[in-house]
Amino acid sequence: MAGRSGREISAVQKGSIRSKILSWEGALVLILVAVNILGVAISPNYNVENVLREMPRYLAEIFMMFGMGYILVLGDIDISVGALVCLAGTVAVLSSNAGLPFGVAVIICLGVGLLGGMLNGFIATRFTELPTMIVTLGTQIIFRGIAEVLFETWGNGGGTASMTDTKGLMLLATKIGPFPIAFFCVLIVGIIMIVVLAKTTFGRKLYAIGSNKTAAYYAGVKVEKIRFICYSVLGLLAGLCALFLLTATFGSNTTTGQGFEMEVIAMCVFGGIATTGGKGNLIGGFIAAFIIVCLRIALGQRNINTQVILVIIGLMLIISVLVPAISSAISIRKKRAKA
Amino acid sequence: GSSAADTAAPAADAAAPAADAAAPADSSGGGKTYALVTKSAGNPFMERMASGFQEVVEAQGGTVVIQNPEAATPDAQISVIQSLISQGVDSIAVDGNDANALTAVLTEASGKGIKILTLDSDVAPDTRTVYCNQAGVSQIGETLMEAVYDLTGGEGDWAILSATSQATNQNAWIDAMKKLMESDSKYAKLNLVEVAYGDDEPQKSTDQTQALLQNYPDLKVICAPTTVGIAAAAKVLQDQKSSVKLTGLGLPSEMAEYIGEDDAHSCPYMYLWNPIDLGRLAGYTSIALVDGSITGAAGDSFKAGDLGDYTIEEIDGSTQIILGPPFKFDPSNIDEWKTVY
Amino acid sequence: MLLFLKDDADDKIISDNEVSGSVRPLSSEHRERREKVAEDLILELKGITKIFPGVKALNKVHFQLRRGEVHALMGENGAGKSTFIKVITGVHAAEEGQMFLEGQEVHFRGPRDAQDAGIAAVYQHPTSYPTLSVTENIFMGHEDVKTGMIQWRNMNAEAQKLLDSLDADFKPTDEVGALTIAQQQMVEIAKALSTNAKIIILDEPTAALTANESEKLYEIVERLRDEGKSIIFISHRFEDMYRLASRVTVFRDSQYIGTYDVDGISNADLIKAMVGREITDMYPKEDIELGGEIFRVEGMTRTGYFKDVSFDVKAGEIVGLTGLVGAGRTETIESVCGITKPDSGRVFLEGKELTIKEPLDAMKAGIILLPEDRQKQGLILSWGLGRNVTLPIQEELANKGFNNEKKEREIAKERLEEVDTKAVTIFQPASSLSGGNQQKVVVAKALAQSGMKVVIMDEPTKGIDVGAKKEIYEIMGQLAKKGYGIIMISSEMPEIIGMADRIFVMCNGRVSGCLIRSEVTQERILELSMEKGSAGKGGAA
Amino acid sequence: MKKKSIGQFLSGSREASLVIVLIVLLIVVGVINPSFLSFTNIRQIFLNNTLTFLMALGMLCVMLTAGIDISITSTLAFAGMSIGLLQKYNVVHNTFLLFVIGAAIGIFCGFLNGIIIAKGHVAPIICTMGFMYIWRGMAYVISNNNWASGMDVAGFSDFGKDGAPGPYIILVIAYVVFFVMMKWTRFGRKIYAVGSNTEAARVSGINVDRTLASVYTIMGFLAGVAGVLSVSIYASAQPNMQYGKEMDVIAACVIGGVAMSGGRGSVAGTFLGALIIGIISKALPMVNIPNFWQNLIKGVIILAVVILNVVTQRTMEKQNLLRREM
Ligand SMILES: Nc1ncnc2c1ncn2[C@@H]1O[C@H](COP(=O)(O)OP(=O)(O)OP(=O)(O)O)[C@@H](O)[C@H]1O
Ligand SMILES: Nc1ncnc2c1ncn2[C@@H]1O[C@H](COP(=O)(O)OP(=O)(O)OP(=O)(O)O)[C@@H](O)[C@H]1O
Ligand SMILES: [Mg+2]
Ligand SMILES: [Mg+2]
Repeated sequence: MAGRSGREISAVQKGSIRSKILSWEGALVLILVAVNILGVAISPNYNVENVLREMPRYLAEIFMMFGMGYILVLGDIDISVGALVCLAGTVAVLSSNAGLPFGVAVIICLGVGLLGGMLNGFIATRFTELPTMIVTLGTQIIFRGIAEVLFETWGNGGGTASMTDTKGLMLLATKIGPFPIAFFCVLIVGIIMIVVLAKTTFGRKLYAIGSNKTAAYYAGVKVEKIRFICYSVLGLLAGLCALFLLTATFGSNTTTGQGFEMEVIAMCVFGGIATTGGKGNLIGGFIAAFIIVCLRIALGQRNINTQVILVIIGLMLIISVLVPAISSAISIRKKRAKA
Repeated sequence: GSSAADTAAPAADAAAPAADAAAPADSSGGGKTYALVTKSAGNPFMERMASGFQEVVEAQGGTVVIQNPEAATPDAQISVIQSLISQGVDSIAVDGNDANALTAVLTEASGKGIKILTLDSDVAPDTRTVYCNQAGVSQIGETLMEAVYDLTGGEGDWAILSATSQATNQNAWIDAMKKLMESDSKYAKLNLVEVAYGDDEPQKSTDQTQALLQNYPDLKVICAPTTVGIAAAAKVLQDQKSSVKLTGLGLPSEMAEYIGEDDAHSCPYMYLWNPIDLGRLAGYTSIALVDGSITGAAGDSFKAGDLGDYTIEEIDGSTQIILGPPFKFDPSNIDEWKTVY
Repeated sequence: MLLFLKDDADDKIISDNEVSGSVRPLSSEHRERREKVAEDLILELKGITKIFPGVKALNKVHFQLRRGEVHALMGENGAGKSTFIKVITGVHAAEEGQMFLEGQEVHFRGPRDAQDAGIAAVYQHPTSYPTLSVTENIFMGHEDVKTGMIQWRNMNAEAQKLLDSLDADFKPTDEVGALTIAQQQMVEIAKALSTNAKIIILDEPTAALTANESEKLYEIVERLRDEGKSIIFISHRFEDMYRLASRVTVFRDSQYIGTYDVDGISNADLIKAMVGREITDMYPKEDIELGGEIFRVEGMTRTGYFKDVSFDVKAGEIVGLTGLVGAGRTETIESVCGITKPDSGRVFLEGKELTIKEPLDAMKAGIILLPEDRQKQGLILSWGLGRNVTLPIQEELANKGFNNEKKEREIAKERLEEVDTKAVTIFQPASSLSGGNQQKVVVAKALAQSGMKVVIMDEPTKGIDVGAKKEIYEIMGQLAKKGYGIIMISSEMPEIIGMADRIFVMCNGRVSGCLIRSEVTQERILELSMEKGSAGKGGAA
Repeated sequence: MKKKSIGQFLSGSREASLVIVLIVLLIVVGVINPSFLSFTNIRQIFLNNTLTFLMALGMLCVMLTAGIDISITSTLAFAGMSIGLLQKYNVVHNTFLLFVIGAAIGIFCGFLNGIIIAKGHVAPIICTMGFMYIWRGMAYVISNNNWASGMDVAGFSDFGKDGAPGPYIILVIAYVVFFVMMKWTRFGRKIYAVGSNTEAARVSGINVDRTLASVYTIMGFLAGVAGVLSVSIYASAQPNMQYGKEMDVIAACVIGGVAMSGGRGSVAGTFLGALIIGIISKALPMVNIPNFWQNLIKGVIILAVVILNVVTQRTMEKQNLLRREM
């Protein structure tokens, strides 16, 4: 049924394979390939086995990348997750040392993460006037503060605690072929999180909130409930991150998870998720995470100064966000030249 | 004590690039790769340690890999060690950021046939072969306690300004001092009022020092067994022209400004060991471990170039090599040392 | 994309859009007058073309403004009026065309240049600084500065003078974000006045105003004209044009259609020029058999906003809710729909009491709201039109939580065409539409919701052209015919009188009266909305 | 007109409620440890937090434009390390020249931020996150694992010595200049305008890009100066200087009432916010709270202060509504 004026509105999407390849995700795949080629070229030890062996510590962070992606799509930010990883890991270690079975310690680890996330969500949704950055800055200090108190009270003296019974952790650290279990967990969690964001009504609502919270609310989206859920999910994933980090460290200390929040946000942003909300998808973040990890591994194997690696990652971040601006500037210039 | 206590006492000339140690005849290190993992980048103590290590290994014809993790955390050290495993190095000397957090990765490295040793800060003993200790824990405790005793005149309030709360070494030394106070009646009149933590940040260390001064007006001495903390505290005391005296462990180059007997200086004397020699000792130990002349068992002995002969000992239930007693820096020798490290 | 005229336009009023470079006069008498004042053109634009990515917003349009005249600019939604004034003020750079200011050709590189040249504009969408004071809003960019220091005292005094001349009821030091939309509009006008511009452009200044406030604005504009200023006035309201303008220029579909003397043109002809077809019977209100009560609100109170508001709607009835701006209509309705929490009050649908805690509860029950502020509340501007339309119903269409994109597109296309949105595809972002077309998307979004029983429209025709207005009235009529209850909030007297079966009038947070269709007059409404003396005092605490 | 009630006074001015928080804080700490209110101690609060005080001014400008800059402490470290090394290797020893060099480095870093954010339309948090990595990394790279120590910066450190007037003078000048600039100059008001409504600012002829670029440049300038001051006050330069302290600066601004969404905030509020942060860090070691509890308590206080403010604002709004006649 065309309108009164006979005007037809097209409902056919024009997306082609070509535009898919030209998208940011396509570019990221190419960059990932390039980074791996670079790795092989510069380091004789850059092979599947070694890369997969070095990966678990980074894989733990990637769990949180998915949750952070949700939060960024909402237009929020959560800088407390690094500290939450520390707290969850600490509580898990202490409870295991107190004699609880490993399974219970795992549940406690995830539970503490979830609770921490819920606390963030609770404050962020109750006091909507507060920017989430400041809320999570507060909880960041608090989470690490609680961990410090726990170390002092029940730790191995000072700000550290290590797990005495490591059998369970060893089990989690086992490999299936060359692949660590964490790798499969990341894949499973990743696929679920990607599909939920891209294909479900829940995901669509996240984009709605991130693009225009008020309009989403007027359209019947339960804005605060969804924000609360996202913070909780991120918290749970921080617990998961803590668990898999434990398989590498067998313990935790006051510096555990330091700086993770920024690394995770960097992965998201590099993957094309805008911090202003409502933009980007997790596939990009997922590929970007592996680009960063592979790059770190490759440069690390060449014994490049770790600080120079940070400089390179910083540059990549800035250049990647500048790409849209640069390409549009070029196309405008081209158009002008034609006219 | 150490078997080479006298040779380990630093002599200024030993710090000059020891060309003679580079006798090409001894090429036991040739063709092998020896790695050193420091606590973090951007730290001169680590830099000096690394230079000693490098000098020794290169003189023996080995290849050196120095890795400074991007942050002073065990997480960052794990990444670096993983990378070294991939590269198939022959030995890794680690300055641990946490006693237990490196267990998994070091076990993995040992499994790949890499010799693991520690220096400066130890890790769990069963994950490494031997620990190159700068000085025995109780030795440091005794030395510092004696200094506090001396500076307070035997009685009164004193405080400790430490690094972070999880710093393994500092915690061990502080424990040793506390035990000594309890067990030795000589220190009965000394009153340890507080252990403050400056987290090795100048600003926090400053706040903490000022708070100590304000909270305890009768405070006589602050002991800071950490290089960052002692420098911050020294500046606070000296700027305020406080009568409180300072001692502890510090780098001569950082502390030269504050060392002096008179009231214009806040620190009459302090202690440290020679980080260059510590690195060199670790270098010799690495080479000996890789070429099989030692296995890391107690009783093994080897020649550490011009540092002399060392024997691995069983101390506090783990195998260690002790560099020597801490060295005292006072106005008489500070000028000589401040340019060395 | 151009819309071609199907009916041959009457040559007498619709120019054929040749590029003749001048305006086709209407009669010999006018031709003489035109020649006489030809030298007195203060502003002239020739052959202006402006292209947005994918849209030609202006296609070789002309415009002439005489010194001291009020010149109305009219046209359908999306005709390019707002774009045109942004070209004049240098916000947009035109691709083609020339602009002459007092005979001299000028090229503005940015809004600054236009300001310096004596052109001030009040834009369609408010360009105020919500966190800043009224004074700052007025003087931003041309502060009173002495030796580098801003003279706040002088500026506040100056601002007070301007506000006094506008009869404003707020202070120069008030924060603009806390003012009502109408008050913000006044600040915008004060801002334009403060520059001492020769040319003042007002883009739909009356869209958010009630009759009373519009009247105030008319007086101001007349005064300015008498002071010798030249004014371009954009509006979709015919009253505005008749009241103020001496000439009117019409754009349609990015094209220049013609310029006419207001005295010499009939309403019907003008409409025809604007929409390209005739519109008869503006208010297609059918008398339909009313059913029983479908919706009732009892004793709604929200402290500080409204008190003890009760009203009811019958099936098939269109209920109008009117009053002065700030009377609390929007607030009441928002509480009814669960957007804000009322302190007390009950809502009955088909005799059953509802508990509405959040918007979704109301929507599920069949109460659909078209919010007042389409850009902030109604649309996600960065999204495509289709997604906007199906946002509230995506859950219904979804298959076990997974979006049913195909179905969504079909529905979106259908609904958008039903309200005759001027768009190319359902994927284009809502931000690329003109204000009126955005409103149509909001309507389409409401229509897409199945199971509706009561439709509440808050200022549904705000900023909409005559053609679209009539379409929306027709949609309202159809909905009523289907037996839905309709509540229409409006500040526009003619439409509320034309369309409503019953009219509830609100004043200062309370319902001050209810009028039935047969007894309604403009005067009665005004009387009720001003009851109890001074209205609009609520804000000042 | 009748006099304003206390409630109205509080809701009307954000600064007033901050002053109350401040007084409560001072009373609580003062009762627990009377020496807290001594002159020396109060003087030291300012000295120890000079960097926070100084950079909070820049952060105010940045946040007024709805931006954020998390690269400031990296810029600080890069500038500080640079001038530390210049002294260590005996290139420059003149205090004034060192300040000029540090400031120039800061301006350069800030300008890069500004130009990328303004012209590249990059989200500020992302751009500055990139530079956070870059400048911190560069500080490490140039330091080559060395510090500039007390001995290296000998004469220079007298400037920031406890008791020397230098840092206070800089603070006073900075606050006076910014107070005047933000309130009485066109440039200051432009910053507010850009943050309050960017589109409106553009339409009313304000050069938004230039304003944004200058705001980040100012931030960089202050971070550079802070880097120089830091070397002077702590008599050392380390590449990890002030790591993570950007959050203190942001917290100071938010506590001081600067809205992260832009357009709202004042120099006075910023001052009070920074003062509250300074008092918290100075007071915690002085009120006999065990070390391990200090971070926890700091976090709780920060969160409590911002939440308390929201709650009071809400109550006051409700009060105002009640007063409205219907
Ligand atoms: N920034 C923009 N980008 C792309 N297209 C635009 C932009 N601004 C306007 N347009 C398009 O230009 C055309 C003219 O829009 P304009 O806002 O000038 O219409 P208008 O006559 O003012 O309509 P209304 O009466 O609804 O305000 C519309 O088709 C609109 O979609
Ligand atoms: N943000 C706000 N802050 C304080 N008071 C407000 C605010 N918004 C509205 N008000 C007040 O609430 C009352 C009702 O305003 P509301 O906008 O609901 O009126 P309305 O009748 O719907 O008029 P409009 O035609 O503007 O929609 C007015 O007294 C107004 O001053
Ligand atoms: Mg318009
Ligand atoms: Mg309204």
